[in-house]
Amino acid sequence: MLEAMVFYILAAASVIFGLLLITRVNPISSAMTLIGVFGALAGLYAMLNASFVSIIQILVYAGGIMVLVIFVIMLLNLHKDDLQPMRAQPFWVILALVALFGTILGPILFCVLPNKDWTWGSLTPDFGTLMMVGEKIFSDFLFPFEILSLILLTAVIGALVMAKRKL
Amino acid sequence: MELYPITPNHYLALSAVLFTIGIAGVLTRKNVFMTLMSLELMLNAVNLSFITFAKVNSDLTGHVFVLFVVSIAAAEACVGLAIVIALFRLKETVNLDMFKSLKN
Amino acid sequence: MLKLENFQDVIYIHSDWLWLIVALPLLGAVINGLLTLLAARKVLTVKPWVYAAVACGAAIASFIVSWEMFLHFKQTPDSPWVQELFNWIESGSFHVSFNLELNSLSGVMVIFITFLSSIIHLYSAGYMKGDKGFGRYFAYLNLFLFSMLVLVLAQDLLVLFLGWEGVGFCSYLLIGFWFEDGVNAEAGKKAIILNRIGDAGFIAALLMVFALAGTFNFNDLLSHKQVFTEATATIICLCFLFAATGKSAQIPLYVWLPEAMAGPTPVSALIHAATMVTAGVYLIARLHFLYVLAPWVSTLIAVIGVLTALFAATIALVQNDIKKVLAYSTISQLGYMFLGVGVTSYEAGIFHLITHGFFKACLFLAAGSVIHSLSGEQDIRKMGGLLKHIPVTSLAFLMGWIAITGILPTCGGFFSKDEILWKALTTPNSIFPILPQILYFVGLMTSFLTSFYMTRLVILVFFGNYRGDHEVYEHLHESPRIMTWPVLLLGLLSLGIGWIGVPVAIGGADELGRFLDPLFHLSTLESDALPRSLEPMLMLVSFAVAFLGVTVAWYVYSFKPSVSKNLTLMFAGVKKVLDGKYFIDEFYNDTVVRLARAVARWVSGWVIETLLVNRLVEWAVKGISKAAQAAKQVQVGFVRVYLAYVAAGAALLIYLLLH
Amino acid sequence: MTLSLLIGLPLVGAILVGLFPWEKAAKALAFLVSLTVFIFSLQLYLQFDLSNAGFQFKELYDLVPNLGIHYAVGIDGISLWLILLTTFLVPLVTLAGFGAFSQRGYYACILLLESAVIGTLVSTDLFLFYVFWEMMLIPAFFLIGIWGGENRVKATIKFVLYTMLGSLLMLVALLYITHEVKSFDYSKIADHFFAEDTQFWCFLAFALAFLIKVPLFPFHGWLPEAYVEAPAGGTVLLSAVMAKLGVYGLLRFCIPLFPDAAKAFAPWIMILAVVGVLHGALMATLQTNFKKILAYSSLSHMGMILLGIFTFSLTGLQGGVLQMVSHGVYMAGLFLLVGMLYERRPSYEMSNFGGWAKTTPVLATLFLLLMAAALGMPGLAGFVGEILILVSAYKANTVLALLAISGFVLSAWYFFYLYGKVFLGPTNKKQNTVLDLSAREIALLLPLATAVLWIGLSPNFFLRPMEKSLQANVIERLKPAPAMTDFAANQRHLQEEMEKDKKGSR
Repeated sequence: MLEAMVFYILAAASVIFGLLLITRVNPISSAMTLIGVFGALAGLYAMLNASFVSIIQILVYAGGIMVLVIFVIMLLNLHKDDLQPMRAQPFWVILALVALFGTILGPILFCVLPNKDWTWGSLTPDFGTLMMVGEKIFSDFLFPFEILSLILLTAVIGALVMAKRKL
Repeated sequence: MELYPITPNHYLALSAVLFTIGIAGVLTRKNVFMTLMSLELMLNAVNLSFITFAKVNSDLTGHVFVLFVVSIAAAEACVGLAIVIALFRLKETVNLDMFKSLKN
Repeated sequence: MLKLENFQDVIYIHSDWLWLIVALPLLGAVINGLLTLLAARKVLTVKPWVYAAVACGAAIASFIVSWEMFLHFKQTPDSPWVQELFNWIESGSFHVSFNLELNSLSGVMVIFITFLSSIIHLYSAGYMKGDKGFGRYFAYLNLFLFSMLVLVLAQDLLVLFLGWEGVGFCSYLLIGFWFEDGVNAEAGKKAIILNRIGDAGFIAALLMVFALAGTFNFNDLLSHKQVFTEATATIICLCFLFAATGKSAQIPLYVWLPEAMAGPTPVSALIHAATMVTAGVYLIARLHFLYVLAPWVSTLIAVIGVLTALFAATIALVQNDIKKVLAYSTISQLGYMFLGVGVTSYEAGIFHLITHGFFKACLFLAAGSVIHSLSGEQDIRKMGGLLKHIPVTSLAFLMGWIAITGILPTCGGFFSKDEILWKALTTPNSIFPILPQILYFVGLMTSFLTSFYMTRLVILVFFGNYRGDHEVYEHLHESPRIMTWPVLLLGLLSLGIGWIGVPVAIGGADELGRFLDPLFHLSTLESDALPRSLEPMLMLVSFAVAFLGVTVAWYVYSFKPSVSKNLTLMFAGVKKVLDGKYFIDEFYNDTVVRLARAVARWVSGWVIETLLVNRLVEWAVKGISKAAQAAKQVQVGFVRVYLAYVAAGAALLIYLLLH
Repeated sequence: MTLSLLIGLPLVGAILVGLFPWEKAAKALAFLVSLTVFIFSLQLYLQFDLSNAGFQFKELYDLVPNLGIHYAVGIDGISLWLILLTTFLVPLVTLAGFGAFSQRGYYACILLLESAVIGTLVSTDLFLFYVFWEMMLIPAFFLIGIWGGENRVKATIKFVLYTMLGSLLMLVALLYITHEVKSFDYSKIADHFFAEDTQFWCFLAFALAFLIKVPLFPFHGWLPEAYVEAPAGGTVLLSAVMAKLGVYGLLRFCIPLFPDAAKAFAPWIMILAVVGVLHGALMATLQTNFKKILAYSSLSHMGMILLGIFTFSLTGLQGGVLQMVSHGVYMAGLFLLVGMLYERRPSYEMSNFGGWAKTTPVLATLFLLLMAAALGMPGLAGFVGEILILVSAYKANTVLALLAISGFVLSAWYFFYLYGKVFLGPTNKKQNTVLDLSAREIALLLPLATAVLWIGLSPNFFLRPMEKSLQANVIERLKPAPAMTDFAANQRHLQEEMEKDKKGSR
C-alpha cells in the first residue's frame, strides 16, 4: 500500500514536472522542472531495486548534465524579449498531446499493456547494487564499455572544436 | 488496470506518458534548449522501461544499458550544447525556425 | 543408278611428312613477315632478293616435296595418305583433329597449286621489283599459298574452313596491296565482305552437318552418309553452294572478282588460276557424296554455272581493260567448271580447273608483262601491234589464247571443255529432262563468245598499229627474263596440259579421269543417253564453234574495223547494258546494301538504340527525378517537422505491430 | 594461401602505389606488383588438379560467425582461366600507361580493381562475393570519372546507375536466399532446393545484376559511352575483365542456384543474346568513332557468349567460357591499340585517320592480327569459341543459331570498314611525324598476339581444365533432382537444425 502511494506520488510528480517542462517560457525554469523529473525518476528507480542507477541518475543527470545545460543557458544570456517569440503555444501543445495520445499513447495504454501480464521476477537481495552492476559491466560488457569511453572522448573533442571560436 | 498493486504495467504506462510528453515538447517548442531537454525527458522515459524490464526479467543488462544511455546522453548534451553555441554565434538566436539550412 | 551402297572402307596410309607441304609456305610467310617488320623498324636492312629467295624457295620446296609424295602416292592411288597433326578442338561430343589427307583429288590439286604458285612467285620477283612493299608482298603470297594448301589437304571440314577463310583474308591483303589508293583498299574490302557473306552459308552448313552427323571429318561423313536424307542434304548443299559461289565468283556473288584486279597482276593470276576461285569448285568436288544426294542442288549448280558462263562472257565482249577481260573470262570459265560438277562429272570439272589454271595463269602473267612493258597501261584501246615489240610475251599470250579458245584441237582447254559439254549433254536430268540440251547449247554459245572476245583482245593488243601515248611507246621494252621465261613455260604447258585427260572416245588414256575415278565414280551419274562414239562428233562441233568465233572476231576487228563500229551503233542499247555489266553492282547497291544500311540506321540505330534503350531509360530517369521533385516538398527544412514524421512512423509501426 | 595472396598483393600494392612518394615511379611499382601477381597466379595453373571438379585452393576463416559470414575462397575450372586472364592483362595495362596525370591514383585504381576482380572470382561465400563485386565499382568509377574523356561525367553516372540498379536487386535476393538457407556458404546454398517462386524472383534479381554488367541487350545503355569515355586502360579492364564477371556470375550463381528458373528463362535470354549480336553489329556499322565500333562489337560478341552459355550443353558452355577468355585477349589488344592510336593522334574519329598502315606498319599488322581474331578467323582465338557456341546453339535452337551467323558477316563489314578507314587509303602530310610502336608497346602487345594464336591453335589446353567443373557445377545441377534426393536433403537439413538447437540449449 505504501509502495503504491509512493509510486503514485512520484509518478504524478514526474508527469506534472514534465508538463511544466514543455510549457515554460524561460529555459531556466524548464531546466529546474526537468531536475524535478529526474529526482522523481530516481525515486522510481530505487523502488525498482535499481539503487545504483538511481544514484547515478541524480549524480550524472541532475548534477552533471543539467548543470551543463544551465551553464550554457546562462552563458548565452537570453533576454526576455528574445524568449517571448519562442514560448509555448497552448493550441499546438494541446494538439500535439491529443494527437500523440491518439496515435501512440492510446494504443499502448489500452491495447498493448492490458494484454501483457508481466510480473516481477524473483530477485536476489543484492540485485542492482553497485557490486552486481559493476560485475556485469566488467565481464559481459567490457568491450562496449571501453568503446563508450572513446565516444565520450570524441564528444569532448567535438564539443571543443565546435564551441571554440578559433582553434 | 487496477490501481493496486503496482505491476510492471504501471511503470510502463508512466514511461509511455513521459515519452509522449517529451515528444510533444520537441514537436511544439521552438527553443533549442527546450528541444534538448525534451529529448532528455524522452531518454529518461525509455530508461524507466529498461529498469522495469530488468526487474521483470531479473536481469541486470537493463541497468547496464541505462548506464550506457546516461553516458550517451552526457555526450549528446555536450555536443548538442556546443552546436547550440556555435549556431548562436552564427545566427544570434536559439529559435529553431531560424535554422533552416536543411532546406536547399 | 547410284552406286553409293557399294561404298567400302578405304585403307589409309600414315604419312609423317605431309605437314611439310603446308609448313614450308607458312615458314616462308613468317620469315618474310618478320623480316619486313624488322626492316620497317630499321632494325636491319634486307636486300629485296632475300625476300624473293625465301618466298620462291618456300613455294618451290613445297612443290618438290608434294611432287615427290605424289609420285609415291600414285602407285597406290586407292589408299589416301593421312597425317594426324594434333587434336585441334575437343569439347564434349565436338571433336576435331587437325589432319591432313592426300588423296587423288587433293594430290592433283596440291601439285597443280604448288606448281603454278612457284611459277607465279618467280614471276613476281621480276614484276614487283622496286616496289616498296616487296617483302610484305611475298609474305602475303606465301600465306596465301599456305591457306590454299590447308584448304586442299584438309581431312576435316573445319580445317578446310581454316584454309577457306585464310584464302579470303589473304586475298583481302593482296587485292588491297597498294592500299594507299583508296580504290584498291575498297576492292579488297568488297572481296572479303562478299566472301564472308558466302562463308555465312559455309558456317550454316557446318552447323547442320554437325547436328546430323556429329563429325566434320570427310571420311566419317562419307561412311555416315545415311544420316542425310534428300531434304537435309539439299539444304546443306545449298548452303555450301552459296559459300562456293562466293569464293568461286559465281552468280550471285561474283561481283568482287572484276574489282579484284586492283591487286598486282601476279596476284590476279594466283587468285584466278591456282588459288581462291578454284576453292569453290574443289569444295563441291570434295563433298561429291553429299551433292549426289541432292539432285536439285546439282541441277542448280549446273544452271548457275552455265548462266554465269554466258553472262560473264557477254560482259567480257565490251571490256576495254586487259585485266578485266581476263577477269570476266575467268568467271565464265569457272561457270564451265560449275557446269561440270553440276552434272556430277567431277573429274571433268577438276580437269577443266587444271587446264584453266594453266592457261589463265599464262594469260594473266603475259598480260602483266604487257602492262609492265607499257609502264602500267591497261587500256587495250591504247595498245596494238605489240607483237613485234615484245615478241616473247606475245608468243606466250598467243599460246594462252589458243588454249582458252580451243581453236587448236588437242591443245589446252579443248579436251576439258569438251568433256564438260559432253557430260552436260549426256547426263540425264531427272528433274528437267530437257535441261541437258539447253546446258549444252548455252555452253556452246559461251564457247563461241569466248573465242570471240579472246580473239578481240589478242587483235587489239598484239596486232594492228600502236594507238597509245608516244611517251609510253618510247619506253616500250620486253620484260626481264625472270618474267618472260615463266610465262613462256606456262604457255607451253598450257598447250600440253590437256593431254593428261585425252578422252577415251578418241583413243586417249584419260589419265586424270582414271586417276580420280575411284574417288568419284560412286557419285557420278551414268551418262548413257548417247553412245560414246558420238563424242568425236561433238568435239568437231565445238571446234567448229570456236573456230567460228575466232574467225568472226578476226574479221570484225582485224579486217573490217568498221563492222565493229556499225555493230556498236546497231546494238547501242545492248552495249550500254554490257558496259554497265548488267548494272548488277548498282542493283546490289540499291537493294541489299541499302536495305542493310536502312535496317542498321532505322531499326537498330533509331528504334532500338535511341528509342528503346536510351529514350526509355531517359524517360524513366526523368520520371524518377520528377517524383523526387515532388517528394522534396516534404522536406520543409524544420527539424521539428522531421521529428513529427518520425513520430508518425513510430505510430505506424505500432499499428502494424498490433495487427 | 595462394588465393589470399592474389587478392592481397594487388590490394597492398594499390595502397603502396597510392602513397608512393615518387610520382614517376608509381607506374614501375604498379607494373612490378601486377607482374608478381601474374607469376603467382601461374601457380594456380601448375597446381591445378584436373581431375577435381570442385573447388580447389580452398581457404576458410570466420568473419562474422553470428551471421554465418566466412572468408571462404576457392577456384574451379571456370574461374581459373578468368583469374589468369585478369592477372595476365593487368601488367600489360599498367605497362601501357595511358594515365596522363596523377599516375599514383591511376595505377592504384587499376591494382585495386585487380584485387576486387580476383576477389569476386574466388569468393565462395556469397557475402564476400557481394563485397568484392561492389568493391569493383569504386576503382572503375574513378577510372572513368577522373581519367576519362570529355563526356566522362555523364558516362560515369550512367555506368554507376545501371550497375547499382542491378547489384542492389541482387543484394535483396542474396539476403533473401541466405536468410532461407541460414548460411552464406556457396555450396550449402547450391545444395539447397528453392521453391519455384523463389527461384523465379531470385534468378531475375541476380541475372539483372549480371546481365547489366555483361551487358546483354537491352541493358547496354551505359556501354557505348563508358567504353568510349574511359581511358584505354580502363576500357580494357571494362571490356576484357569486368564484362566477363557478369557471365561468370551467371555461371556460378544464377544457373546452379536457380536451375529451374534458369531453364525457364534460357530461351528468352538466348533470344535477347541473338538480338544483341545483331543489334551490336548493326550499330557498329553505323559508327564513325572507331572506339565505339569496338564497343558495339564487344556487345555483339558478349551476346554470342551468352548464347553459348544458355544452351546448357557442355560444348556451348565450354565455348562460352573459352570465348570469354579469347574475347578478353583480343579486345584487350584492340583497345590497347586504340589507346596507342589516340596517343599518336588524340581522336577517335575515323575521318581523322587514314593510311596509317604505311607510317606505322607494326601497329597496323598487330591490329590486323587481333582484328582477324575478333572476326573469327579460324586458327585464331575468336573462332574456336564461336564455332563451339554456334554448334551447340544450333542444337538448342536452329533459328537463333542461323541468325547469329549473320553477326559473323556483319563483323566483317564493320571491322574491315574500320581497318580500311584508319589504316588504308591515302596518307596525309601531317602523318610523317607519327612514330610506329615503341619497343615497350610491342613488348606488351606480343603476349596478346601469342595468346591469340595459342587459343586459336590449341584450344584444348584451355578447354580441358574447365570441362569437369562445368559438367559438375553447372550441367549436373540443371538436371532435375529425383524426388528422393530432395527428401533426403530435407531430412539432412532438419537433422542439422535439430543439432543446432541442441547445441544452442546447452
